[in-house]
Amino acid sequence: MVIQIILLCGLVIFSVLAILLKDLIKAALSLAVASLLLGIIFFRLAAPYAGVFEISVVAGLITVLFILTIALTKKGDEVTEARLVKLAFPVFLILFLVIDGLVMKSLLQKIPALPSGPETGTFGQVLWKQRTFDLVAQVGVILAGVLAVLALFRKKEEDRDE
Amino acid sequence: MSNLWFLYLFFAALLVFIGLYCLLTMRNLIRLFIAVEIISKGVSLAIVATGAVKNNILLAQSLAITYIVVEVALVAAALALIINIYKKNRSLDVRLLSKLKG
Amino acid sequence: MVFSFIVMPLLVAAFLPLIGKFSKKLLPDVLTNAALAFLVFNSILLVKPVFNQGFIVQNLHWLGEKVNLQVALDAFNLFMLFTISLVSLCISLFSIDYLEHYGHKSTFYALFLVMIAGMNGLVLVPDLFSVYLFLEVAAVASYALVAFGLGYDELEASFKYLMLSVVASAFALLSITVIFGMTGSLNFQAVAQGLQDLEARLVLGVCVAFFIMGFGLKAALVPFHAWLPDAHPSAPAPISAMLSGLLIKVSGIYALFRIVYSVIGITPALSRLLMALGTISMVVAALLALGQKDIKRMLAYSSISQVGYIVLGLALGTPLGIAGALFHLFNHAVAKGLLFLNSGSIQHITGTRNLEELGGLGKMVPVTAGTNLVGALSIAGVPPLAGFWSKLIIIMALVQAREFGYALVAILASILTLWYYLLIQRQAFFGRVAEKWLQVREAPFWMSAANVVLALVCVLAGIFFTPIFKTWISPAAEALARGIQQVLMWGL
Amino acid sequence: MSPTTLLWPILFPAAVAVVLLLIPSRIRYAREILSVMSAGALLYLGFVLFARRNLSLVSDWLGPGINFDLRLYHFSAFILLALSGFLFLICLYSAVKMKNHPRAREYFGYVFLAAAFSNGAVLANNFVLLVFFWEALLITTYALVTLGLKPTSHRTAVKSLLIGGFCDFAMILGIGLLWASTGTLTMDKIQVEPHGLTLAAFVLMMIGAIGKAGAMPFHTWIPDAALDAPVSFMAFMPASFEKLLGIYLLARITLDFFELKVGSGLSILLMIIGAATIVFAVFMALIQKDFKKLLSFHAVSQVGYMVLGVGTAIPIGIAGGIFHMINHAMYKCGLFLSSGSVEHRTGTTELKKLGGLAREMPWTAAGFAVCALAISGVWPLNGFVSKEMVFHGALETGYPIFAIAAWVGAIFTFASFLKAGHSVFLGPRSTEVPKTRESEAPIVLPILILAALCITFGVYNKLPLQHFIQPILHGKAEAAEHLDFTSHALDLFNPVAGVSILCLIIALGIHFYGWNRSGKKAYLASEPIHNLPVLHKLYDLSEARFFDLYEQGVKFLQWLSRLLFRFIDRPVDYVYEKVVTAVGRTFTGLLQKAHNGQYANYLAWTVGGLVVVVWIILQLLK
Repeated sequence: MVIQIILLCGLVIFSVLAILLKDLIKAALSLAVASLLLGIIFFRLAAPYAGVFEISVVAGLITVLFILTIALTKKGDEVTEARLVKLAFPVFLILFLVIDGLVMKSLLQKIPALPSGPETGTFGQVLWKQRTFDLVAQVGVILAGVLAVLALFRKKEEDRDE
Repeated sequence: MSNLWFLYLFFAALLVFIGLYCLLTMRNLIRLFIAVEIISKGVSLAIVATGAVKNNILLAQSLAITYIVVEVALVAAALALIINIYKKNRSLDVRLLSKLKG
Repeated sequence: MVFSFIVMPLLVAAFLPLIGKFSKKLLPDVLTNAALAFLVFNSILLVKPVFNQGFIVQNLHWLGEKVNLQVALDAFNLFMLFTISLVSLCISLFSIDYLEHYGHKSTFYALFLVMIAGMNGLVLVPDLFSVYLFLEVAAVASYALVAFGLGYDELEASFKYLMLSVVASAFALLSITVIFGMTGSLNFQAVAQGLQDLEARLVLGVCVAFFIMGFGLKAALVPFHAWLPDAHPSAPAPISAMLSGLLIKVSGIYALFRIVYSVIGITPALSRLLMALGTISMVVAALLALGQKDIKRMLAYSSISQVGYIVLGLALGTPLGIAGALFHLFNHAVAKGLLFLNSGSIQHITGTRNLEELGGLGKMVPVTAGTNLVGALSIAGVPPLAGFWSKLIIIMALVQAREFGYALVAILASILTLWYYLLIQRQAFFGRVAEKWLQVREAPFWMSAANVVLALVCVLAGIFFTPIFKTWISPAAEALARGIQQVLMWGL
Repeated sequence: MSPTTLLWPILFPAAVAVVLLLIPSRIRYAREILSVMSAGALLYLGFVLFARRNLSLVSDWLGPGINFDLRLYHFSAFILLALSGFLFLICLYSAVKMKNHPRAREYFGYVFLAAAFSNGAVLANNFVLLVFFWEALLITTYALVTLGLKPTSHRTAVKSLLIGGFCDFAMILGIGLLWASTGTLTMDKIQVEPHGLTLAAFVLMMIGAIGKAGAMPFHTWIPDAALDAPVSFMAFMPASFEKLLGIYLLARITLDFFELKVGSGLSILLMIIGAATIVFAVFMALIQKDFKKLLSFHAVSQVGYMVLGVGTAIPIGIAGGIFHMINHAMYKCGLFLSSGSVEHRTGTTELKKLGGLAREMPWTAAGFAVCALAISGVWPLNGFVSKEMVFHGALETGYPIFAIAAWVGAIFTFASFLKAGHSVFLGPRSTEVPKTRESEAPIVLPILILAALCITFGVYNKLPLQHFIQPILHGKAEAAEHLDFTSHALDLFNPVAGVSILCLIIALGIHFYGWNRSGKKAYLASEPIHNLPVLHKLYDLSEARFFDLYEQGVKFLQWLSRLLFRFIDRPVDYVYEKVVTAVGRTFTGLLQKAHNGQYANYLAWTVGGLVVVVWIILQLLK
């Protein structure tokens, strides 16, 4: 339990770093570390496949995509964030921590839930048989993503007349 | 077991807040998208934790995986957009993206 | 086959980029239009079985194993499927000529079809998480399509659209997660059953708020509307028509009200809240539309305003209100599709969308002008066009429910609507022909043809309003309203 | 005759409208011939239906209670006949007058469309159906006004649309209330006592009816349209069609739907509106310098008589009001057409530029004279008969003030028509317009037909009163079993007629004294009324008495009419032009400023919206 909380705190800290670090590469890397921690949390929550996906795809592939983009856009003007925004962040964070804590505490025993027995079957059966529609949708999403990249990086055949 | 759920939801809400704060105040397009990623981490944490706490982990796991796939497609589309915007603008400042108004 | 509504566009979309390598124009055109025509035909074929049995359930057996590909099709779904197929067929006909100067037709059509598959899937699945997924399928495709022109405006609009809707759908998904946690299930029926047994007003209230934000942003309800007036005008005309005509209705209104009616259950308080949101959208957007110079931006604000009408009618919850709203949904899909296509024709003809530069085009391009007039009058609610009837029914339903205040606002907003549509008519089509437009020629064949077909639908739906209303709209409204009785009030 | 015949008066003109819109302009005369012939056919149909009277067509339509329900009975048959008659005359007239109009094709199409909608509104026996046709008329009015092709035409058209829209909106609300309280939408099933909710319904529906008829304060677009719209439109819509429809509905409201009691508050309200409309509009008419504008203010003023008559709730008053409606439609149509004839030949309608045209345009002048005398209520024309009936009715209610207001109106009506006729057709020949000649036959003919009808309806008032008016009232209003208004209709020797004639004489005096004072010498011998010996003597006698009153009165009247113009007429206009549009523009501007294109701003709205929605839901849960 304690390890879990430490992991969660680490996740939050690296997320905060990801938005506060000035260097975008470092920010992307701390996002990757946060993903890694999230993956470990998934493992510990008995969701190994999700953990593997999180680590390989999000911490790996998406980070690579981010770094690629940062590299491609490096030559432009540096966009500096306002100092006030960064300075004010801890204040807001603490404020939200308090609100969040109070809300969750007040909800603590209030959310009723149906009792649920242990699941049957294996992960594969659930994914393939119970959530088949999601697989179809996944195909659609992947197709959409690929086509979006194709469309956005196409060479223009001719210039549009504005 | 139920109290544990609120612990995870607490952290998920925290992540969503961090992302929203960045989206609302910061300027760099790439950083904004990092913020979106943080929000989606919060969401996937909530999904898996809910499944784990409520004895539904197999189902929640498959949802989380599907959600990650969606995330990848979104990242691809969004980063492609950002690169295209950079090509036009030579800048990543979100404040410059205010030509359409009124 | 019900599954063909999802599988068919996806299959064609998967092969189009390959086909595009050796046939740049002809094959993509033919394939896309054939696929969509097939879907229209298919939805008409399904009418009889669905109406005879009330609903049909289909299971797909795949590789000899039973998998969970179950769809339940009732009159409401079918009505949505038919609307989607019909309008998107007209839009793809229009694209044949319009897309000439964008290039990369095959990619365009593939994205277009993925978007349709996403919408069809969203309409068909009886599962909360799948609703979210198909919504994302349609959304990802639409981000790319909005930016398809790769101009500055397109990219800016697409980026804002993407960033706002990602946040919104994250909230919707959080809400779905919490409901999943409470009931341990995602299927509409099981969740509704589970929620009946639970006493969870507080949490459910917050969940509903998240849904209202998540799907309300897709439906562009004020104050979640800010992306729409950027994204819809910037997109290529067929996509504007698609987004305004269908996407906001399917991924916003359909999703929100399906969940509210069939899963959570509508209550008087919730209905009041949604009615207030609808009314605010109606009025604010109508006022904003008045101040626009760009035709497409005006049309975009008008979409927000009309969505307000639909939400008002659906949220009212009386059978007449729901029926009126659904009919208005259909009419608005057709007429706004027509108007956006038409603005594409105008841009194709003159190269501008600025109302102040246009003038007197009516004489030069009678087909474009005439169809525009039909669409505008239909949305503005002028008899005997279809839009008049649907607005009349919504207002009558409000009066019947003794909501005189809302009825008053709805009528005033429709006067505003008429006002800004007359502005378009006067500035673009009437009056003297400006010097520079003396040489313009009518839009190419397929563009005009698509306009004429949609205008005919507007007129015919108005004239044969009674049979259409009785055979199509009322059963759909009943199917939606049945959700109310199924689900126990959760006491809000 | 099968009930489906009732669809003909609606579908036939609609079909003709479509055909007219499709006929290319290149085929010469096709449009004119088709429109005149189909108007003739409609007129015939009107006669046939009038002879047949009772028909009813009911079929399912929108849902329970909302049927497609048409009903023909004596009242609607009478209005239907009158509508088709006017349509025929207007078509005949427009065939020449509008021939070279650049958008004549649309003009004819819209005219027939308007006819279709009007017929539908008259035949409708279900409120929803009525509203449908009633609203549709707004659009044709809008379209027809824009066909004036003046720079301000569009503005006026929008004004007519908004004012009409407001009135119709009131009517819809009224119908909604009526529906809520009676539970039916079928018109001939409704009969309620006006109190509480139904009282509000009555007032709202009344606004719809008198707004269509153009009574104060919903009239402001009509004088504007006089200058901005084609003149035949003025004769078509505000002068005849809208009056017929508006008063038809008003009569239905007061006779059928609600039982209006003599001396009840509602009756007084109607009479006040009527009297105010008569007086204010006629004062404004008096100072007009344009022929058409003068006529248009009279079109407003005369509505007052009808509203006053119907509002008395006394059989003779109601009959007078309805009779005045058909009379007014005839002579005002004739007057507008004759002003159009003058405009057709001289190109202007400004009184200052015209003069002495009677010699060159004798038929137009004669038609104008008859119609002008009829509107002024000169014996034995139809205007006399109907005005007398209204006076009688007003006196019988026990509130003589309304009769006095009506008489005051009569004085200045006549005075202003003397001024108009005098300056256009009589006096020295104006040098500002070149020599001209009489208009073509199709223009003159309708004017003369209308003038002849004015005489016929006056002299043989038995014909309209017995066949058209009395059946409407039969058994409706109190003690109306034995109706006979014809016996003393043309009776000169009773006090009411005496006062009316006195009014005319006063008007004459006012006119000639003013004319004399304004520096023009010598009476014109050709002035027909002036030469009547009795009137002349009376005029001489009354001259001395009125000397002082006039000297101060003219100034007072001019001041008063300017005052009324500024404080009644203009504010209504001001509210429309400044307040409504400016407020709209400010709101729109503010909202547009709020959409500043910044992503963070939009996201803030979204998140803020979420917070507000959560808050509201939590409040609702408590």
